[in-house]
Amino acid sequence: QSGPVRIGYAIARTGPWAGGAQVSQEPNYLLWQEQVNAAGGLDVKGMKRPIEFLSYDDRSETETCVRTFEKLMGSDKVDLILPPWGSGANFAIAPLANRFGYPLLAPTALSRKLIDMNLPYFFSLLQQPDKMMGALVDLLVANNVKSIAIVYMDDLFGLENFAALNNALKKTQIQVLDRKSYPLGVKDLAPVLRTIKDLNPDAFIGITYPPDTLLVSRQSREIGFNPKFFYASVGTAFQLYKNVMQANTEGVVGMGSWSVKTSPAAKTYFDAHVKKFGKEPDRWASGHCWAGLQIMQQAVQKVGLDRKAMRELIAKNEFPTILGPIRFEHGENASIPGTVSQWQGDDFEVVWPLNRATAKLVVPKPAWK
Amino acid sequence: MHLSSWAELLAGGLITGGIYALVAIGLNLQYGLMRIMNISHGEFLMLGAFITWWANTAMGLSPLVVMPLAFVALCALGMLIHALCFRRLAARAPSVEVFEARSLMVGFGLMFAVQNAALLIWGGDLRGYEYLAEPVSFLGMRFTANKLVLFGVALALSLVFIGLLKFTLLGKAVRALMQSPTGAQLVGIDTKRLHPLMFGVGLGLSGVAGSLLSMTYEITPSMGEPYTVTALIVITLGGFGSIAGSLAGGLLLGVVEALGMHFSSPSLKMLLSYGVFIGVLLWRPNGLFAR
Amino acid sequence: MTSARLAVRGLGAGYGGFAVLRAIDIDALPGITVILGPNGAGKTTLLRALAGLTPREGEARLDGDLLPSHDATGCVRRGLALVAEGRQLFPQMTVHENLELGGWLVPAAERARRLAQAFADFPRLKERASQLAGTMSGGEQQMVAVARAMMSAPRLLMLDEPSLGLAPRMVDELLAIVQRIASQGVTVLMVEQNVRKALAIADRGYVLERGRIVAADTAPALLASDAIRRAYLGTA
Amino acid sequence: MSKARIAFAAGLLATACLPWLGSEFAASLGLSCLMYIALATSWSTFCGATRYLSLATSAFFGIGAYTTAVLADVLPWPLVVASGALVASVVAVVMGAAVLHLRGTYFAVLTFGMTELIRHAVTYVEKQVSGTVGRVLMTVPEATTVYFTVLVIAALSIGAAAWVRGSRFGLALQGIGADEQRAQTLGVDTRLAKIAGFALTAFFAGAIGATMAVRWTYIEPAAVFSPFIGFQTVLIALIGGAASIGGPILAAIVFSLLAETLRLQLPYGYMLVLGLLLVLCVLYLPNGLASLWQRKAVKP
Amino acid sequence: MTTQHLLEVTDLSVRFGGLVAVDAVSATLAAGELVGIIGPNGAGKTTFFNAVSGVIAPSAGRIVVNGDELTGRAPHHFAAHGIARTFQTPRVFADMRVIDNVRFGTQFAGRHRSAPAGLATEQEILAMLGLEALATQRAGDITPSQQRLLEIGLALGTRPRVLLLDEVAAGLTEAEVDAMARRIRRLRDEWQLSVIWIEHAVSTLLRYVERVMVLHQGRKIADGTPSEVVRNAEVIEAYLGDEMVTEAGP
Ligand SMILES: Nc1ncnc2c1ncn2[C@@H]1O[C@H](COP(=O)(O)OP(=O)(O)OP(=O)(O)O)[C@@H](O)[C@H]1O
Ligand SMILES: Nc1ncnc2c1ncn2[C@@H]1O[C@H](COP(=O)(O)OP(=O)(O)OP(=O)(O)O)[C@@H](O)[C@H]1O
Ligand SMILES: [Mg+2]
Ligand SMILES: [Mg+2]
Repeated sequence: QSGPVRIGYAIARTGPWAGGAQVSQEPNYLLWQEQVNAAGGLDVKGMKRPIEFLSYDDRSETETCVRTFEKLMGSDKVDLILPPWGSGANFAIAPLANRFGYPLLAPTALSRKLIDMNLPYFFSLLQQPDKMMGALVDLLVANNVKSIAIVYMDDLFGLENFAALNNALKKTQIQVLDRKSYPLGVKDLAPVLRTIKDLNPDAFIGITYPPDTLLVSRQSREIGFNPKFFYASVGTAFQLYKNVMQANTEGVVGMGSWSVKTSPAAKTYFDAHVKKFGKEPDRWASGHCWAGLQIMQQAVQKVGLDRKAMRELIAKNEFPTILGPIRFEHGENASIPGTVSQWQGDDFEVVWPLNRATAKLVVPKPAWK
Repeated sequence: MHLSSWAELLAGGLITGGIYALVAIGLNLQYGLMRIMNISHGEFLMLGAFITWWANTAMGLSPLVVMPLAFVALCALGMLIHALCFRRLAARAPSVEVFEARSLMVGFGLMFAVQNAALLIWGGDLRGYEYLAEPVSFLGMRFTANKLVLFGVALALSLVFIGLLKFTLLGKAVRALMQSPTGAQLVGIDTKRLHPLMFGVGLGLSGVAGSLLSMTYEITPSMGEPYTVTALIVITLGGFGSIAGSLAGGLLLGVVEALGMHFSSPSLKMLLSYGVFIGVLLWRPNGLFAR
Repeated sequence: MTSARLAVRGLGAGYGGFAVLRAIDIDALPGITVILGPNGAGKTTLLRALAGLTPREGEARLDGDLLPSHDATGCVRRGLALVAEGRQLFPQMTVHENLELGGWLVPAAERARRLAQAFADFPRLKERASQLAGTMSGGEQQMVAVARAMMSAPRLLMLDEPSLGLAPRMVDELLAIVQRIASQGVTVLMVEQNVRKALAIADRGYVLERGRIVAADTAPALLASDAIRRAYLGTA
Repeated sequence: MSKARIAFAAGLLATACLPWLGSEFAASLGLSCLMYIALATSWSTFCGATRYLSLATSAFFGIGAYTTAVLADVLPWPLVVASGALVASVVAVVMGAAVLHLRGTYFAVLTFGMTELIRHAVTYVEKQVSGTVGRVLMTVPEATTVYFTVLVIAALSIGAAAWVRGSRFGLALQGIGADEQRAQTLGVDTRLAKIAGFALTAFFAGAIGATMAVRWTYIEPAAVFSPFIGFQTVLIALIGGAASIGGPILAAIVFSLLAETLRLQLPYGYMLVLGLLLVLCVLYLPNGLASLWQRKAVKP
Repeated sequence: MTTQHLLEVTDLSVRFGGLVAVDAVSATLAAGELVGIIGPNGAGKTTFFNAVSGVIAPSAGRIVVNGDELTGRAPHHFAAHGIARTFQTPRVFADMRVIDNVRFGTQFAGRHRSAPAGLATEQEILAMLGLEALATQRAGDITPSQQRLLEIGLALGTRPRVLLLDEVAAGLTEAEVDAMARRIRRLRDEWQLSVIWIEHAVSTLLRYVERVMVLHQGRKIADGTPSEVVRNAEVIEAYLGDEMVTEAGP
């Protein structure tokens, strides 16, 4: 057999999920395909075969996503699949992939519950909430933070992180001055931020999605709320954040796990991404997405397209990636600990834990300009 | 809380409310006066936002310069769309009710088409830029300059259209056209020109709103839907066709939300604002400011 | 006054290929011309065709100007006004707004003057200026329709059963107003079922039956005609 | 009439065989057709006749889905689906009593608002009660069970639509659509009829929501109360011609297949094409697909 | 109470904002009566019908139908009690066939009531109205005067005891009005319906009814036989003018 390797996926190109999917996931797929094909193809146990994508829009609908993956695995019988974007879609696809026996290396599935389902073919690359929040709290404690205020999103991601955060805080003396939840699609948080400003906490923790990350940043600047730590979770790692906030990104802390200084391979990947798309990959999920592709590539090289063997291999071995070596335990990425990153100049540097840090934490955050 | 904090809270609510009113004006002309339920309202707003973003990042033009251009461009587009779609619909529909249902479907079609045209041109990721984002202090309150501009334009446009519709027969003529097409012809209203023009102006105003909003919010091809919903809620609250009503309705909603957020949490706020909206409509079924 | 204000030659009209009117010739001078005829004769069709609401063949001239076919707005611009069957009011607008719109083509100053005249003619409308037209009583709506048509300062006023739904006294008042308008040089073309009262104020009448003119004469002559008495005036 | 019945039976039989004859994908496509057939048919049974433009389908769908999420581990499958349908109907009765006196756009916007209100309320309550918003469905029935459940619901909704059309109830709904007050003066208790009709619509939407939920594994308010479920239902019913039974069925099939085909064949610009097709369809087939065969039937 | 009235209205008032459209009107209708209502435009005649058929809720007063108080109830209760009406501006179901319009009432208010022979089926009702040739036409396609006739058909479909007719003869020639009046008489004479009839064609109306009420500015200013009413100075002043002086000597 020497035809192309057929790899299928459905991902959001339209609808509300598209914003995330088109930053952290699909561009990486396309870049990977281009690079591999340019190098002669995917190495299938020594034989190089070109990669052919069967890729579709899932319209940000779970039902469409399920239907498309049923088609890909059930009817088209593609050789491999790549995961869709987001926890909701992965929840729906993971059991399906398991039933059909396709390894699913998900970079944007963020829920402990999904891991707890113990699906043998499911592997989660991104750090789960308990790790991320644990790291954040360690950082706060290490920097002598006494009081915080939390704003979190009303969905799975927000609530799980919020719970994990509270859990981690239990062992500390940190005082929580205010905790407020907000719904998807909020357009104004100034009244909440004003209340928080009056409470004057040492740290602001926003468990937010990209649009809201921008919203809290813009509005904190607007009302002149400038705590020592300003943390906002998803989206701080996006180039968009820099584009919009410009000089005001300085000192902002958020969810990120790598930078170009993490490894030489990371730098190579970063540059290739910028060259192809004219935009930077985000400093969190994109790295994990790329690492997932690297793991898959290595597995195929070793065992070919025998998906069962692939699963065994992935489950039991450690793989070098741009983020460093990765090994899975019960489907969870066991190698990469929770991390915290901070904007310093033009880069979003990892500042915690110290053994993965690419830069030293700047504290307190400079005033908004 | 200090008095100045209260003032800031209320002023913030009013500004948000002004934004709501701005988003609603275009749809109010189209639906309130012409019964064209333009469900793709938000998509044209998105076009305005993208045009402005593009002109700003690619050519360095100020959004305030692009705004009138966006108006003209979308106005022309609106007249074209009217000529291609709605004229035929209006001529064939046996009743206003049927016309509404059909224009709703055309609206959906346009929504799909425009959203995806934007997607093909600009791609699906979030975009944004910074313009007039410096906070300005006055009377002890702080707001970003772009929001003040937004609010000012919203207020000015509302007043212009309130005046235009109040002191000329224009608005009445447009409404007349829907209530009795034959009657309108018999009093000499030029049905072939007035409607396309009004539809175009409505779309142009969506463009203006998008243009201004791009200064404060992120833009994506799928950003439109929430704005359509907001616009719909505001014009329903204020009474269809009443610009003054939707200005008042928008401001009211903004203030209610700000207070709600202050006293409860943003999550409860959504319950509150939909609760207020539903309550108001059940209490005054034709909108707050209906005669 | 010798030249006919309205001259209709060879007019034909119908609905979707089905001809209702054929080869109609009508001349109307300033003053009142009535058109009589049984139900379904085509009276309404005739007025609608002249006003440009339905397509027609043949030609119609107003003071020598050709009235465009199937272009109601164009006809109104040339000085025609029609009180149509079914009234065609704007039900969700106030009486005042209905009347204002009647003067859509008229300059603002003239519009105000005409509005005052309309309110003087119909005091009831003045009382109810801010009531929605759709909530007015049947007869009151008829008044709005007539008053609205007069707002446009027409040279040719066409009325389709203006007395429909009006109380007897109101019919008299309305016809007096029509008479006054006619005396100011306006050409009035009126379809009426209230034959006796209509002929009493008209100068001339046409009888339309099954789409054709079957009689045309001065009003007194028609009133005296046996055929008319038998067909339209019942036994009284 | 009997021709329609034969077509119905044949269609039913063919759809029933699909899981064995066709591929997995054909079956899942069939499933989505059936889902929209049930939603659009039941929607137009009430809304088509009365001309009430309800956007509450999403609410009923979501309520059904949540009922499943709560009860799936406790009750046998048929009872789970029935409960979803019943809870949705009960909500419809309450909602209907509040808003069915309003007409036209006010009604449409209000039903939309109520859907959002329900979504936020569910989110809030879930957060208070279980500390999280989403629910994971651990035990789910077989794919074929899901398929046949939806098939049965779709068949029942068509049956109900046919029954309503010939009944006094259907006549009452039609009268309400034409001139509600006139119908009242002729003896129709319009309030009752409207609430019953609304509840009927909700019953099927709730059942569908309850069934489809298990395909998603994870249920969260933003997904199951998505307004687009309601929009698509309205769209399909109107494209088909909401006054007929065959129209919405055909439209559900055509729309689902067309959208899917375009999506698969034109992965990038398909929504653009779909949107333009929709506009053309409204312009040139304004009375819906049903007018294709009705045009001949009506005129003597 | 000695005589049981079919319809008994006491001090009925209807207000629209500041306007009193019907002002403390009391009236009764006995079984088998044919009563006319006349009055100037805007006198409140139609509004009176609206209240008595439940279409609008009165601001004050009581409406008792056949011994049951129905004040403020929904229209279908009135229909169920045998009150049927026509609308001044026809409100037929335009998209249904003419015959289906008539059938509508038989399916609801008329469902459990027996109809007199000759008015039992839809065809008979249409024949009685002279509309049988139009039975399968779309109701929206027939002329306004025919729609006014069909309005009566809709009402008759409910197998009513009381028929409220609002200007059903508008737009007809004198001869046609006369035919209409005879038809209404038949409804009363042959089928024992009680009828209240509003019409501006006074001379004909007065010849056919045995009692007439006159409304003026919402108030009832006269109620009596036609000959009494035409001599009433207030009525002449408010409504008739010189209308009857020449024509309607009884
Ligand atoms: N829209 C229509 N479509 C088809 N035929 C029509 C239409 N309108 C009227 N007709 C027919 O045209 C003929 C003339 O109608 P028209 O309304 O002109 O009569 P008319 O003289 O005004 O009668 P009336 O005294 O009842 O008002 C009638 O036979 C009528 O049935
Ligand atoms: N919904 C309403 N709002 C305000 N005023 C109303 C409303 N309905 C009726 N009216 C007014 O109440 C008065 C009585 O109206 P009604 O229709 O009963 O008159 P009518 O006696 O039937 O007159 P006509 O002979 O002209 O039909 C009228 O002046 C009318 O304008
Ligand atoms: Mg006529
Ligand atoms: Mg009346």
